[in-house]
Amino acid sequence: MNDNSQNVSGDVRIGVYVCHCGSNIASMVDVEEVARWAGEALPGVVASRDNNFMCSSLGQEMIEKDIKELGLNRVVVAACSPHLHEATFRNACQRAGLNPFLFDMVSIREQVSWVNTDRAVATEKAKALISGGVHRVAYNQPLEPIIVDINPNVMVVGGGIAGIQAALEIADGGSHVYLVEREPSIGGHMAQLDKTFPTLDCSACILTPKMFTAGNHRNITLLTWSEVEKVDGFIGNFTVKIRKKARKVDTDLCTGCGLCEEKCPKKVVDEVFEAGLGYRKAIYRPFPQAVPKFPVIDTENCTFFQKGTCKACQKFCPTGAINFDQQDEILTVNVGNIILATGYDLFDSRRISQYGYGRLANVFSSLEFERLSNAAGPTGGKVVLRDGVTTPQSVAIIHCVGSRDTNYNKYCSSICCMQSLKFAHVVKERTGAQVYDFYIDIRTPAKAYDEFYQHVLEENVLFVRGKVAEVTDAARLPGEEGKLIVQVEDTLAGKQRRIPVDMVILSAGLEPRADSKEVAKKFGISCSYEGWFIERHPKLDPVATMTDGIFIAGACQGPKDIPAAVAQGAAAAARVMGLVGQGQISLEPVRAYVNEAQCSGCRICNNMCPFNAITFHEDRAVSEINPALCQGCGTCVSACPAGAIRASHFSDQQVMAQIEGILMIDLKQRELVNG
Amino acid sequence: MADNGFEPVIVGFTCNWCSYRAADSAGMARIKYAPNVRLIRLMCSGRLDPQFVLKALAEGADGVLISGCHPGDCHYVEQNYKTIRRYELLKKTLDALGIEEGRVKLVWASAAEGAILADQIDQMVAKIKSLGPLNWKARPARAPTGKGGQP
Amino acid sequence: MSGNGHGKPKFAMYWAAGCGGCEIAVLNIHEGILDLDANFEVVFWPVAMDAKYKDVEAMEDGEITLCLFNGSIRNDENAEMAHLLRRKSKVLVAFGSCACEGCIPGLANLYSKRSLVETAFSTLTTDNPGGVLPQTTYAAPEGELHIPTLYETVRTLDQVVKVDYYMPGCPPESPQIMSVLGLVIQALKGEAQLPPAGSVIGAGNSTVCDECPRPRNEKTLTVFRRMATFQPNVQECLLEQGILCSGLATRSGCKALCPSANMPCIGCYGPAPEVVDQGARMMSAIASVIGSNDPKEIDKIMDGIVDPAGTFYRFGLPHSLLHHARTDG
Amino acid sequence: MNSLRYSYFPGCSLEHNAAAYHKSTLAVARLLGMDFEEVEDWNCCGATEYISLNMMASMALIARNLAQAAKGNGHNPLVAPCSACYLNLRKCDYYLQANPELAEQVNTALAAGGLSYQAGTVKVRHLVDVIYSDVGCEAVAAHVTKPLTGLRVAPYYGCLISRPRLGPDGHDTEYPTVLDELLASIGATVVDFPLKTHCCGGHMTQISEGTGFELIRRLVKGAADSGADAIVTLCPMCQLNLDAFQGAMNRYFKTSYHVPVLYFTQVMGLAFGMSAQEVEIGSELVDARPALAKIGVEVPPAPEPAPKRRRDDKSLPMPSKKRERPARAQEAKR
Repeated sequence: MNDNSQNVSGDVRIGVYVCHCGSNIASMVDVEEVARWAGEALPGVVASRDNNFMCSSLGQEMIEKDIKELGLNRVVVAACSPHLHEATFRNACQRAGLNPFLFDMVSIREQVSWVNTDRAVATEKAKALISGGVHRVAYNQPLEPIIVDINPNVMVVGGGIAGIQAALEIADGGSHVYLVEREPSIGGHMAQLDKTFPTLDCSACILTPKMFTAGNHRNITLLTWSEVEKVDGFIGNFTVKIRKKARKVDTDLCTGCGLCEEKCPKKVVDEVFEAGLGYRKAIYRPFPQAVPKFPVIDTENCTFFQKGTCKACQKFCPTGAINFDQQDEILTVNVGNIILATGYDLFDSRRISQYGYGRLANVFSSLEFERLSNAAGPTGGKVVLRDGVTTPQSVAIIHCVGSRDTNYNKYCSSICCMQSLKFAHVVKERTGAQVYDFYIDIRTPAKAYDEFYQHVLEENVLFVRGKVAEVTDAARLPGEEGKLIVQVEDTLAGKQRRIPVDMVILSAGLEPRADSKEVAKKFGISCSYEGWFIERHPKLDPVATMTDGIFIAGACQGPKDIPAAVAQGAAAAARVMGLVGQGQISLEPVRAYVNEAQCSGCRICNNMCPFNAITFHEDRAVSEINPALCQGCGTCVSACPAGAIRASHFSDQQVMAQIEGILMIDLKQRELVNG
Repeated sequence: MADNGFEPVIVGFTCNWCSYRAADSAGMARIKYAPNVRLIRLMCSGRLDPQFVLKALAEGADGVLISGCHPGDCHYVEQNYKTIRRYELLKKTLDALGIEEGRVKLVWASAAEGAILADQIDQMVAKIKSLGPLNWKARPARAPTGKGGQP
Repeated sequence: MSGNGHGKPKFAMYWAAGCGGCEIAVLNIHEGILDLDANFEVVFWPVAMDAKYKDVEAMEDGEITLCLFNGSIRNDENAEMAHLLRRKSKVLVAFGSCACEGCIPGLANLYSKRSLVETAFSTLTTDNPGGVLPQTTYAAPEGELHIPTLYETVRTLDQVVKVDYYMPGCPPESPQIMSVLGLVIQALKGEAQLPPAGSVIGAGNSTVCDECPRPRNEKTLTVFRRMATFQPNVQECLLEQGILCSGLATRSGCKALCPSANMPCIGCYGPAPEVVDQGARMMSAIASVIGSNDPKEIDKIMDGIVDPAGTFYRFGLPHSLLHHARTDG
Repeated sequence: MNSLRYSYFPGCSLEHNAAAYHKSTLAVARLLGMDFEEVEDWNCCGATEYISLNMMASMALIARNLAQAAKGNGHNPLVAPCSACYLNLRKCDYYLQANPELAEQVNTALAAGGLSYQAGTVKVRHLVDVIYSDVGCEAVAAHVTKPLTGLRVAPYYGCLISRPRLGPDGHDTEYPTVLDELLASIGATVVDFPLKTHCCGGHMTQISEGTGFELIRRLVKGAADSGADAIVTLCPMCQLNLDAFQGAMNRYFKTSYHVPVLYFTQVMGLAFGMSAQEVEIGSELVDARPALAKIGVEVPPAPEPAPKRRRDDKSLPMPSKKRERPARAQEAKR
């Protein structure tokens, strides 16, 4: 009745290999004793050996030899964490003709020798864990990788510099790219910047050629003013629904002459591109070099859409491109891989109320300052106070606003030090004002960054190490009247300082996009607590995600500067092109599957899967799992009340046997129940 | 309450992406913690079938640790919320079956939180030491051998 | 019912700790009972005919061809008979939920023996002024008398002796009994083959939902309701209406009788194949579709599940992984 | 609206120097339909430095109040108008929750008086928080009959209510606006007062006069610079420092600031149409009459204090300043 007690089919012949890891394991675990014991006490073990380094070629050859000579059909290696060497030993098994999934690994280094202080206790724990592994492996089944074809088309979401770079690399490589951007133009945050550190090249000068190329590449379909609605499918075969929002401008007719913008009577504060520091019209392109060149009508502010009259743009448009009746369109595209490069949001400095942003006129956010100092910005690049005319005589730049602060974000936003140094330089250059930089630590680790810092130091910018307590207009001392006073503890001098200045720039941190969690859900990837997308491995797989076929690049993964974002865009593109080049891919066969005969169609599992791998067939009243979509988490397996869903490589039998094994109950005298 | 040499055995279920890696990080950082927990790797805490917990308790474990990624951080997007739901119901049922709260514990640990996992394990071991052995295997009452006495 | 059966295969049926419903279910096969009589010699069936234990003891080992054993093992008499019938029977069938799973008597495993006895003999409604508790031995003038000794816990038949087949249900449905008897008769004639030992017979291989006519949807539960206070819609899945219907975790075979009568399945056919612990499965499935991610709110929703142990283990506590509750007795 | 039933902890200040706060609080609360039930037999809130000498004893002292409150209507929030009382009570509850060992010791102490307290039972809240959150600005505005139109006020919170973060849930601790909004709702012109959470000097006037006066000067100057007619506060300690020491501070710095300091409940009372006496205007030392005259509030002149009798030849001599140590004691010491 109890299927768990079912016997393993056939003759199980297990080889156990216990690693010394030099002295890493052997100094705390009696490895020889463990190996001897495993050979004698554990069921099904026909060979049990120890070796100084199992991962060495000698160690691996030992396994291969035993498989061939002793006819082993299961292998257990007790050594380091499987996250280090599982692949190594699986390969060894495969070389000897044993299905790699008939191998299991037990961690007696990370979980035993490195965390214990008593040799006897550690040795016992090692035995228990190995017993668990041996009991489990008896139920391991041979598995074959899952092969799927890759559609060569690719979608890139986000038209900032990371997305543009990724799209260009892929398009140059010959695959077709759908580049989807939410705003009317590609360019992202980089298009808003004035200069780029540390070389101080003009941001627009280096970005616009790339934007132009992306806009005109034959392999790139540019979908601006568009958003992804829904993603279905799996690596190699995604189906994506994209909402192309109505521009109210017929792009086939529009020449991008800009007359409509000129004639539009409605002026609106531009909260996006101008960061609230400038104006745009109700029909607008965010900036003159916008790609594509077509404007959009902001229907919430357009006089015609709000009041029903005006139509100035339509009257003046020389090509009749204005189309007030245009509706949103839903496009469906098929792609094999997706790169997310959705960028970041700037930390809202209003949240740190003591810095006065939003209350004190001459406190500026970093993006505001970028626009202020940008030659194409609202002041034509003149650095002035909010009155629009006065040149500041003294400027304070506050680092780490909203970063490295337990009240807001604990992480370092990584770009703010260099950005602040750049601001200091620009202020000096444009105004000659005295500049104070308030920092916690200066972090300038990349190429030519620290040299830039030294250069700014030489420009006589004054650096005060300390977290600013407040920015206030409450004058206390002579000379403070009419100024903004920066109250700070100078931690190098051990003094409280009050520094009166004309202007304060807050070097605000980077935050995940406000909707990053919904986006992550839409694409079936995971997010950190803050909302940064999580890479597959923080070091060795930085642009892949847990979901096959979905890659991430740029600041959506975490704060980063332009060079890093570009590198990630290119890296993600390379990963995608690698897959496209293969044509097909084999997936790890750790999957759930439904035994249809036992499925009663109760539909408990139907909303268990965030990857939409489970479909219900009304006709047969059974649920089915698409193995290419399934990621193998096993949640539906444990939800299935009928036991109809099974987990390959993590079956109930395997886990139950492992429990019995680590509790070593088979080894004790088992009490048989009898009355 | 007295620590009369009782060393509990705790079965720990870990998620492949967070808590198992947290155990890896604890090891790499050489953080020492109580040896009483023996970990089993699952792909996700969502794979944790209440049967596994009951099995472990029935087969002699004094406690069961369930661990996974922090809510919101699940590597499979949202599966650890299902773990929370199952854990809450399991707790209620175990309570009705006379198994003290604290013997089965849900703990979140990200891959970087080796120290947190180790600390949670230490706390749990201390708690279970104070609760004493569960000893389920010895409990299923046998038939009294002799006749006589109360029914 | 006997008399002309010599030379025919021998049939026995025994009623241990249970309600007797299984016995009625067998009689409920109507004319089918004549087939039984035609093909078997009934040698031991206390409810239907007079027989003594010593008659069974006198039989050869393995003399009884088919023994349907119903009821769980509550006391030493039940156990003694289980051992005896095991020895004397070729095919021993755990017949009905009590023998298979422990069933309703198995709910006693939520309490200690001591508290059960005390409750039974000392509640306010018990007329027992002297507080007398029954003794298992009594020295009467005629000699020492014994009554069976209660065990600490209720056990299933297979926790006491080896069982050849399991036939679940409280009671097993009559058509299923007919078909099993028919199969055995055919097998005895060499016209059919019996399933492998240890199999579940007279039941389906999926769950009650498979036989339930109600349409089903994706589930998200935010409230639990009790039948006493709620009239469920006949057209909708009971669980989706918040009624704790165990059909999804219960082996099929009953033709979804209860849900068809607008009552929830209570789980008498035991766990589905591959499932070890019916209660754990039910818990996991229900919890998985609770419509909240907030522990506090989840807890509040689950407060609607009155008596979780009794609900999820209504039929299967003795056969579950934990077998019993932890009691102070 | 929620039922507005609260336990009420006046604290020692409200019985003495802040009697105006007490009186106006009760008057305003009654009008707003808030039901305050004074905690029975309350004792010192523990607003001393004793906490750093003996944590257990000081917490037991404070917890006795919580236990008393819990004994009555423990489910009602406990309202303290005094920021120090509020902070101490809330801090104590927080510490007891965070430290079960301390809670056990404290309960052992409480048991001697037949009391016990389960940490977390009583929700401690400040008066301004309950008026703002439970009554709400709209309801407050609805009661206004004489809006304070034209009166420029500087809202002053002080430090105890805003920091540490145990403070009112969800309110900005660095630049709170609760009081600003309340004052605006009764028609006052609220000036942007950047010093609103800065230090009032605390006990500094008693320890280091110069330091204390400087802290007071900053606040008074700040309010005067912003053109405020009055500072409106919610803390007896702040009121005391800014009001009672404003004269001394002026003499110290040779300045001549004159900014009256009122409790928010006093100005709310005025806006609700109460008379100056009802909210005890006139008890302040920096005369509020000129400011209030701006909005037409008439304040009766304070009664002339009875003239002190000068010493004359009928008076008896004072004891001498220095007392000679008795010779015998000195001997013995040697």
